[in-house]
Order: sequence, then structure tokens, then C-alpha cells
Amino acid sequence: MTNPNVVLHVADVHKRFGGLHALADIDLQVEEGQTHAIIGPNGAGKSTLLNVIIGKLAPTSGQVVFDGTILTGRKPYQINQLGIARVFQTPEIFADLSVLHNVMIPALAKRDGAFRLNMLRGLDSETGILRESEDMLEDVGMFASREMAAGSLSRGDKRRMELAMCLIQHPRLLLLDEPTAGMSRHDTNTTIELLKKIKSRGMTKVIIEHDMHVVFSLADKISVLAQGRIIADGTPDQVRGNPKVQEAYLGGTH
Amino acid sequence: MRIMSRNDLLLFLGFTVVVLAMPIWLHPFGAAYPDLLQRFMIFGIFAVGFNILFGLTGYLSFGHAAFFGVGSYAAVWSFKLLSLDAIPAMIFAVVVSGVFALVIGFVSLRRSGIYFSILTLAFAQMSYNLAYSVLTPITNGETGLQLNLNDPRYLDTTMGIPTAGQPVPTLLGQSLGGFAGFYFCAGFLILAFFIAMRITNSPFGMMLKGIKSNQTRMNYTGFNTKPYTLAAFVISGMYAGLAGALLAVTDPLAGAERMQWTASGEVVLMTILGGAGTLVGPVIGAWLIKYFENIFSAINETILHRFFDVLPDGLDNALVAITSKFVGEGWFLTLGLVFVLIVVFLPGGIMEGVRRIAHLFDRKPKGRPGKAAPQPQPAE
Amino acid sequence: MFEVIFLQFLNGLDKGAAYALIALGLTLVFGTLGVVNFAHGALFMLGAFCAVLFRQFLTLETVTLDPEKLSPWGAPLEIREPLVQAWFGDFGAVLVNYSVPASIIITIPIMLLVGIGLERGIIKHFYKRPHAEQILVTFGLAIVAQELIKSFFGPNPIPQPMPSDLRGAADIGAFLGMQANVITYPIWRLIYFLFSFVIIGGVFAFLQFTTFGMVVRAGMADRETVGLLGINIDRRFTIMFGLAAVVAGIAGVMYTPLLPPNYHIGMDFLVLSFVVVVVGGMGSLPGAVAAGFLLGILQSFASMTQVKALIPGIDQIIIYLVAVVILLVLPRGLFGRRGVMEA
Amino acid sequence: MTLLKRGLSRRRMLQTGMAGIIGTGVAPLMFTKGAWAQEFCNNPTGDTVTFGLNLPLTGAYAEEGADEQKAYELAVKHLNGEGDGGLINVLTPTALKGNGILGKKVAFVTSDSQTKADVARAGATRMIERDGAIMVTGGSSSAEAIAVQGLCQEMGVVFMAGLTHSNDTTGKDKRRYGFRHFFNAYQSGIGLAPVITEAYGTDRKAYHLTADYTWGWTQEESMKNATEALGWETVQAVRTPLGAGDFSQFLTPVLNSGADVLILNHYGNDMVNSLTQAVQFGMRDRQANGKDFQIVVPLFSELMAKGAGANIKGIFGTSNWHWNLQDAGTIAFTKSFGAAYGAPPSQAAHTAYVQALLYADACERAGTFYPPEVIKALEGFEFDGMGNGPTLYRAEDHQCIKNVLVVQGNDNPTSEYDVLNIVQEVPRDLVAYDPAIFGGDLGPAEPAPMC
Repeated sequence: MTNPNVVLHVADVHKRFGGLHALADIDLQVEEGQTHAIIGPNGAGKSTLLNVIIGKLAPTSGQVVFDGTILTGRKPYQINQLGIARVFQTPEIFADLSVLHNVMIPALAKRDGAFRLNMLRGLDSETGILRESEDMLEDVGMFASREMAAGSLSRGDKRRMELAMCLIQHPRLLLLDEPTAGMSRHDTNTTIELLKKIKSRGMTKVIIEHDMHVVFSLADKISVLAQGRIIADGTPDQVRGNPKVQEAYLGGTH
Repeated sequence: MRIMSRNDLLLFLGFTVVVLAMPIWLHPFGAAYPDLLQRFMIFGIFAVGFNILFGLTGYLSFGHAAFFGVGSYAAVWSFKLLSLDAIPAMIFAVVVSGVFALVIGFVSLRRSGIYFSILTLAFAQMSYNLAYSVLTPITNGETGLQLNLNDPRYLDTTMGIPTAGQPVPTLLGQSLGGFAGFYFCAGFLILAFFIAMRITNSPFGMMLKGIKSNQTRMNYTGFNTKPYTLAAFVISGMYAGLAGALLAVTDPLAGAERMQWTASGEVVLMTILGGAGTLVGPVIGAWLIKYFENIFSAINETILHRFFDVLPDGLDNALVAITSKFVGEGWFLTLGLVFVLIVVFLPGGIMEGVRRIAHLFDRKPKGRPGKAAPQPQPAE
Repeated sequence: MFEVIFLQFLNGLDKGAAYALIALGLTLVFGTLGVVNFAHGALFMLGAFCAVLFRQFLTLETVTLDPEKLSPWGAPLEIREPLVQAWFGDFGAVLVNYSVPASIIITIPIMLLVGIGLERGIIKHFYKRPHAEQILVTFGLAIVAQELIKSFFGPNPIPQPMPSDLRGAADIGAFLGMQANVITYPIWRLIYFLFSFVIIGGVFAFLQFTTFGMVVRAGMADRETVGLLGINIDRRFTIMFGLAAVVAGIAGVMYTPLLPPNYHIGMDFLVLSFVVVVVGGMGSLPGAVAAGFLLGILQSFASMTQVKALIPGIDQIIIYLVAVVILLVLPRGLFGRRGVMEA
Repeated sequence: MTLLKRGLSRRRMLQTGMAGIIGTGVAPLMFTKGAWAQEFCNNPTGDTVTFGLNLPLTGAYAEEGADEQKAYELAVKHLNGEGDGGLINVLTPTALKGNGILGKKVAFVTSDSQTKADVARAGATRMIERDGAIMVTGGSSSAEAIAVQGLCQEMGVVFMAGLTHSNDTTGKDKRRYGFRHFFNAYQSGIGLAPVITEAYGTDRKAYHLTADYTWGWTQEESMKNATEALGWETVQAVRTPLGAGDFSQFLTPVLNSGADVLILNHYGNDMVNSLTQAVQFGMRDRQANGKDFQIVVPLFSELMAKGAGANIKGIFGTSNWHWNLQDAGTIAFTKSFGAAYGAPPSQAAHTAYVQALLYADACERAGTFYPPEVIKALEGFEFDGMGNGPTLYRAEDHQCIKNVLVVQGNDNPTSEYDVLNIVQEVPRDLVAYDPAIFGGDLGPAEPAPMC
């Protein structure tokens, strides 16, 4: 419990929707700098868990602690300001704005906090933010399309941009909800490379993923969720050999 | 540090020149008389302010006329109680309408979408109905609040400024009737435009666009959107108050009608007609509607006959009979039709039309999209 | 005091029925087609003018000038002879007397055509567009409709007399076995109330008990799934829009004896009906009806002198005040569903 | 600034600006000669003078507005020497020659005031600035009249009020540049109260429904004072919003309030609606306090009576004028108007017509359009022949003092226009009053403001 390296601790979380027990007795510890994958069959409660962590859903009981701060009951923007960023299953981006602006907005959130009435300074004179954003776009390989409207990007590019929007905030914890869902093989591989690259920066990540290829190439640790419970926990190799997991994946899906 | 980019500077200078030269270039259109020119300025300010809320932030307020009216009442009361000088009246009006917008915005912004629209509508209609009835001691009801010879005007009295004849607003002793009033209003429109431009191009403006585009993402990006929307609401309420005050400066009477929902609807029409989310669009929309209202409505059959003079008699009369349905008293019909056509074919308003035409001539890919003219997607 | 309150309650029901009826059509369109129809008030107005047109047709006269005699103001005396009325013989007089209810016969097909034409011509292109644009295009259409009516019928209200047997007031108090001549209420208002009830009940029954209605309700809940079942939901929705237009239209017809219609009558109702719909919850039919009655009754009671003495000006703002309070307490109105119109 | 203002404020040329571009497509910047000689607002330099007609063509009082417009058109014709000359022939004394005013032809522009004060004021401004109107006239609501006469005072343009009945128009809101021919609420009260107390008895309890604006308030107050002085009691006075449409929620409380008279201080369509609905509520068939329930409408017009149809029969009210009066002026005007439009004129038409003629006559007598001189010519002007008997334009408050008519809805109309009977012509001495009782200050005529 008192492992000093634990940065995110989901402690005894239960979540009920009416009669449905969506999450039961979840206890999860994510260590600093690690990539922690949460896998499980459809309807296992992965997204619910993520929503509880990010503050979108309030747990029925239990709490989520991030670096000594209780997240439960906080608003999404407060949780973000603590250093947690999230990539959504379907990209949540500013479709009407240019790619560059999409990345500048989170950079400003990082610098200015939750609210600042910064209305008389021109955007053009925010040279620091501008350079940082352009660098970030370069990093994810999207510098060329920086002037395009984000809504007109391909699905894969949208996802990459969303990732850039999260990375520019240098979050201490990054939550990724199926970052490669619906992507072509090629795009998936690029995304994996990208995620590996940022892994070297020592950022903690929680990934929810379907694609085992992705999970096993990225994760340091894996938790397996089935019917709202964690049925296995461990390194990729440990999980791979776990018969319960095999049952959940093979026997659980009719 | 640059104050603004070259494009913006050009836009601003162009706008300033167009506005200041209005008495000249509007002359052939029969619109270069002070009252209409003043209205062009005043409703331009109103629309620019409304656009900050609707065009940038995506919140459709159906009650903005309330702030306009409050601005007018506040200005007239300042004339009555303080001084006939326009400056204290403007300051007072902007502050009062800002506070009023803060209160209404605080409550209304608890909801979004059409629920927000209905809340603002309800507040505005309440203000209107109250101004009409029980608030008569403050508003003078249907008759409208006017200046009187025996108003106290404490500031003027203590400074020993005498008033001769029917009191009219002044600026440092200069009367603000006629073209003086126009240039006074024009100064404010240019200032209002400048500030709106700065807001649009500032980080704050980008946050507003972000809120319009995707409020969920804004929240997960670490922004508390509430104060941003409230700030936008208050700023746009203050713009409306400023416009209302100017209307009272140029014509010192404040009537309740200017708070009615139809007046709120009018500024929505102006903004959409011109192009919501663009900088100049709302101003153009305001000018166009006011032009229609004041000039188109004055065309009568005599003028039409003169226009169709060249045609043979029978055709002449037939054309006059048809067109007269659409001008004069029928101007509103024309406006309605134009409006339907614009929404159906040019959802981005006149500015989208301009852009499309410009695009025909200029096939080169444009850099910097969404700068002076971002994607005109009026959100709900 | 009892009779005062009773009368005011009756008046509230009467007003509420009118509000509920006009809100019903509005919410029908929103619930089925997902379109915010600002032209709904104009449909009400068009219906009212069907009654005007019908009566003007019935009372067409031939005018002959008598150059021998002069009227007191110096013009030749006009001799007027009924024209159309005479075609029907003795029945003509009855028809003229009952022109308002009788005009429903022509109103239904006219409004159906108007509704379907509007939907096919313009509204259907706006299903996928933002609500703001729907509001704007229908608002534009409303302006066009009212200005057209204005240019044909003039700006002034055109009184539509109610049938002579139904003028005056009914003694409800005596009917209920109370003292006579205390609780009396205009007969036509009672008829309007009953009429609203029948129409509202009819619409509910139609949606509840017919196959057509079941499909439409299913479509309201999940349009795509119903479409996948191979049912042509679009055509049904077109008919629903026509139906909403008919409901608005005949509501307008029956309202004419209470308030002489002019081109602007629809706009006067529009804001109110929107408040009713939103208070009821966007897209909820029971919500619209409940909110209509709630607001009608509250408005009527707020107009009482005793209430106004307590809170000055309350009668002017009660509807909006209630709307604000309800929307703040119940974010989606009385019976609204989550996620509708909140984006 | 002054220089620029003067230079461009020669707006007469703008009047045809629109026509200019439509007609010719060219737009010469012409500066009329003599622009610098202008010493008052819209000093006519050409061979025409323009009247600005500010008329409610839509809204609650639209019927009156339309009738006023007909009357003004007729007046302009007569002033220019066309038609049968109308009342020019019977006005005494008169300086009118039937060749326009001071040799200049009369033209006019109109603006729809929508029965709203704000809009009326904007319209008046437009007509003064764009069209160069020398005088503004019209309107059929007191709110409009008060708003517009305030504006005219600022602009230095004479305002000849149309139909306005509030005490405030020539009372607390009176203006040097504003003139009213129509009578007022106070005079209605004085004229009507004796008639209704005689008809209905002095032991009556009245319930007022009042249009919630300046006219309604003063009408209610005047009726209250006049009837209470004669023994009536006021049970309740309720304000209703202008243009309410459905008055049912205000009418239901009347039924069991203990009142036996309903006084409707409404006008125009509001009155038509409230009266019709009151009759639908059975108020005219009702008994209260052992007496027949009665309805009184203090200010009547033929147009309203027409709109209300059979409901108006037997109801008392007052009028400024009625077309079946038998004096020479009335006969001449009715004939002239009837011949032109096929219907007899309303009181709104009459007052509008008379105001136009009186202004023209004052200009002729003053020998100039310079407003302060015109005002002087109108102040204290005593004339006859305009259908109201001997009439005085009082200098103290610019109110015309003349006979007031008490009228009653006609039980057996012979035509759709024969809706009112004249019960009594109250002589002007009885309805005259001390101008001081309503306060107000006319303000100065000079220096004449420059618009």
C-alpha cells in the first residue's frame, strides 16, 4: 500500500448503475513511469473505470488517489490541472480550429491554469507557446498539416493530434482509451512507435486496449478486467500465462 | 512585440476608412443622413458584441435586447440625474448593463443549448414586461423615459453649467446631434471593433472558440469553462449596453420596446445574415437590415414607376404592382425571403458568399485558415 | 371568495388548454423530426386566416350603386346583395352563422398541404443541420408567411363572430347545483376547452393505438433502427409534420372568435408556446400538455388583484419566472429526456 | 464639426437619393444652393414643403392610422387647391388661399410608427433628417405623441399631434413645439360623468380596466375623479398591458367583485377585444347589486364601434367629433371625405385633417415657416367652422378648448358607419380647466434648435 512509487491508486472502488454492478472492488496501483495496461473483454468495465479515474463518473464507494490527492468529487478540469491528461476512444478535438490551435489550447491551459482573462494580448505574441506547439507537432509528425482545420483530418491524424494535445501539457499521468481503435495496421504501428518514444520521457500511462499486439509491445504491467473485477494483475508474461485470463477471453465470449 | 499582424492591421484600417467615409459613399444610396448613419454604428456595435457570445462562444442568447435597453435607461438616468455630458452616461450605462449581464449570465449559463436560449429569453421578457408595468417609476413605461427641463442634473448644477431650452446630450459642451453624433458613434464602433478583434485573436478568444467547438475537450484540457462563458456573456452584454447608451445619446428617449424579444431576434438575424463568427460579418448584417428598414421601406410606387419608366406601359404597371409588394411596407417580406435564402444556401452568411466569390478568383490554397475569418459554423 | 377562485381556475384551464394545444403541435414536430419549428405560430395564424377566407367567401356580395340616392356622406348609395350565401338557399344563413366551425372543413386539407409542402420543400433539408439554423430558417418562413397574409388581408384584425347560439355565457354554477348567476363562463371558451381536450386526446390515441403511431413513436426513440427495419420513416415524418400543421391550423380557426386574427397573431403565440414546450421538456408530449395547463392556471391566478397586491407585477412575468425556476430545478423541464437540445 | 454638419445637413437632396440611383444610376453630390442661409430646421428652399406623417399603420391602433393617412392626403390636396377645397372654405378666420403654403406646394412623406413610441420617434427623426419634413404630425397613441413632441422640441420642428387623449400630452409633458387639437381624458371625465350618473344612478360601484400607459392612467384618474364626485364608488382599478389580446383573466375577477359598472379605459383594438370579451362573459346580461350591470367606454371612436359590432349598442362614451353633426364644417368635411373614400371620416381622420389645415393657416398668418413665429400664430388662436364649434388653441398648454361630444352606441344602425348617436354636446366652457392643474413646462421657442 505504501509503495512510494505508486502515483495513482484506485482504492476499493465500486460502481453500480441501478442493479448492475459495473465495477466491483477494484484496487489498482500504478507506479511512476510505468505503462499500465487495462485489458478485458467487451463490457468488462474498462471505460467505466477510466471515467471514474478522470472524474466523469463518481464511484459508488471507494476513492481514487493521485499522488496523495483524492480525485473523487473533483471536476474534470481540476483533475487535469493536477497533471492528468486523457485521450478519448473517439477523438475529442476542436474540429473547427486549426491543428496548431488545437495544440496551443492545452499548452495555454498548462501555463495559465483553469481560467485567465488573457484577452488583450495577441495570439501571435505568444511566441513561447507557439514554438512549443510547433515543436510538439513536429514530434508527432504533423507539422505539415498545422494550418488544416482539425475536423478535416483523417481518423488516425486526429488521434495523433489528440495525443499531441495531451503530451504538450507534460502530464504526470496520461490515460489512453483504446488509442488505436479503428486504425489501419500502418497507423497503429506509427502510434505504437510514438507511444514508445514518449515512454522514454518517463511519463506514467494507463492504457485501455483491445489490441493485444499494442498491449504487449507497450505495457510494463497489465491488469485484466472481467465482469467488473480485476482477475489478474502482473507483467505481460505473467498475464499471458494466466489461465483465468485465457478463460475470460476465450470462454467468456460466446 | 507586434500589436497585430499585417492582415489584421489592413482589415482594421480598411474598416476604419469605410466607417468614417460613410457619409460620402452612402450618399448615392440615399442613406447618408445622420439618424441612419448613427443607427448603422449603434447596431454595428450591438452585433459585434453579440457575435462575441454567439459567434465565438456558440451560446445563442435570445435576450440580448435586455442589455441594450438597460444601457439606454441607464444613460438617460445619467442625463437626468448627473450631467448632460455623454461620457458619464456611457460609463454608467456600460457598468450597469455589465452588472445586469453578470447576474443574468450567472443564472442562464447553468444550462446550455436551447435551455440557455429560453432562459435568456425569459429574463429579457421579464425585464421588458416589468419595464412596461410596475417599473414605470424608473422607465416611464410605454411612453418612454425622456429628458425634462426640470431634471436635477446634480453634476451640471454643481459645476454651474446652464442648460438652455430642451436638454440634449452633449460632449464637453458640444451638441451631439446630426453628424457630430455620427462621428461620436463611429469612434465607438471602431473602438468596439478593435477590441473585438483583439479578443478574437487573443488566447481568451481562442478559448471561447474552443468552448464553441468542443466544451468536453475544454474541460478535460484543464479549463474551467464557466468563467470563460460568463466573461464572454458579460462582455457582450456590455457591448449591448454601450450600443443602447449611444442610442440614448443620439436620441435621448428610452422606450421599453427596444427590450422586446423581437429586438433580441433582430440582432440574431443581423449576426447570422452577415456571418456569425466572423469579425465584419455581423456589422455588415446590421447595416443591411437597418438599410432595408429605413430605405427599402420608403420606396413607394412613384419611385418604382420612375424606375420602370423605360418599359412599355402595361408591363410597367404590372411590374410596379408586383414589386410594390416587396418594397415600402412590404420590406419585411423581402427581408424574410432573403433570410430564408441565406440560411438555406449560405449558412455562413454574407461573409461565406464573399469568401466563395473570392475563392473563385483565387484558386491558390490559402494559408492560415480560421484567422480573420474562421469557419462559420454557428453552433447552437 | 370561492367563486372568485373557481372562476379564475376555470379561466386558467381555458388558457392552459390553448397553450397546451399550440405547444402540442410544436413538440410533435420536435419529437418526431427533431426540428425546432419557429414557424409553428405562423401555422396557427394561417389556420385562423382559413376561417377568415371562408367567411369572406361566404359573405361575398354583389354591389350595385344607386345614383339616385346618396348616403349621408355624399357617396352614391350602395345596394348589397348576398352572392355565395344565396347559392345554398336557406342553408346559407346557417352556414354563415356557423362559418367558424364550418371552416375547419377547408382548413384541414389546406393545412395538410401547407405542412407537407413546407416539410418536403424546406424543412427536410434541415434535419441534419444545427438547431440554430433550423430556428433561423423557420423564423424566416414565419416572417414570409405573416407578411404575405398582411399584404393580402391588411394589418388589422378581422373579427370572426361566433355562432349566435353560442354567444354569451353559460351558468356553470347553476349547472353544478350552486347559486345561479354567480359562476358564469363564456360558452365559446368552454367549447374551446373541450375542443382542445378532444384534439389532444385524439393525438395521443393516434400515437398510442395505431400502427402508424407506433412506428412514429419508435422512430422518435430511435430513428436509425426503425430505418434499418426497412420502414420508410421519412414519409411518416412528413405526414406527422402535416398533422402538426393541421393541429395548429384548427386551433387557430377555433380561436378566432375569442381574438380577431391579424397577421401577427402567430408571433404573439410563438414565444409563449416555446416557453411551454421547453418547460414541459423538449420533445415530450405529456410534458407540453402539463406545462400548458400549469402555465395557464398560474397566469390566471397571478392576474388576481389579491395576488398582485402581494407581489406587484407578478401577472406580467409569472410565465417566464416559472420557466426560469423550472429550468433551474429540473434541467430538462418537467418531462424532458437527457441529452436533448443541450449541445 | 458645425461646418460639416451644416454642409451636409441639407438633406432635401437626399430625399430623392434612392430614386436617383434607381432611376439614373448616377449620383451627383449636389449641394443645394442657399445651404448656408438656413436659419432653422428644414427651411424649405425649393418650391415644395414636406409634411412628415407619422402614422400607426400596424399595431393596436392601426385602423386609426389608416384613416388619418386618408385625411392627411385629402388635406394636402385641399391645401394645394385640388378637390373641393373641403374645410378651407368654412374655416374662419382663414389666411389659406388654396395654393399651397406661402406659395409652396405641399408634399408629404409617411412612416409607420407601429403604435410604438420608440418606433414613432425613429420614424420622425428619419422624416426630419432624410426627407426634410418641415412639420411632423399624426399618431394615435399618447405615448407616441409625447415621445415625438419631445423630439420635435429638440429638433426645432413643429409637431401637430394626431389622436392623443392623455392629459399629459398638454399637461406635464407639454412642449412648446407640440400642439393638440384633440380633447383629453380630463374633459372626457367632466363631460361623461353627469350623463352616466343620470342614466345609471348615482349609487354605482365601478371597476376599471386600464391600458397600462400614460393615456390609460390619466383616463382612469379623470374618470375616477369625475364619477366619485357624483357619488360613485371605485371598487378596483386594474392595469392591463397594451395589446394584451386576451383579457379573460382580467375580466373573470370583475364578475363577483361587487362592482356593477365596468369602465374600460382601453382604445383601438384593445377596446374592441376587451369589450367583445366582456360581452362574451355575459356582463351585459348580468345583474349586480340589484341593478343591471353596465359597461362604459370613456373614449369612443367610430372605427372601434365598427370593430366591436353589436356589442357596442347602448354603451356610453365620449368623442372629439362625429360625422353626423349638423354644422357646416362637419357637413363639408364628411362630404369631401366620403366622396374621396366612400366612407365617412372617423374622429381620428377629422383631427388629423384639421391639424394639417391649422398648421398651414398659421404659416400663412405668420408669413414664414420659421417655427417660433408659427408657434406664436397658433398660440391663442380662436377659430370656428372646423366642426367643433368655436375653438381656442390655448397659449398656456397648446390644448384646443372646444365642445366635447357624449355619444352612445346606436341601437338601430342604418349602415355600418352609423354606429354612434350623439347624446349631448357639452359646451366648451364646461370642459375648460385651469392649465396649471397638470403642471409641466412648455419650454422656450427660441432659439430655434437646429436639427
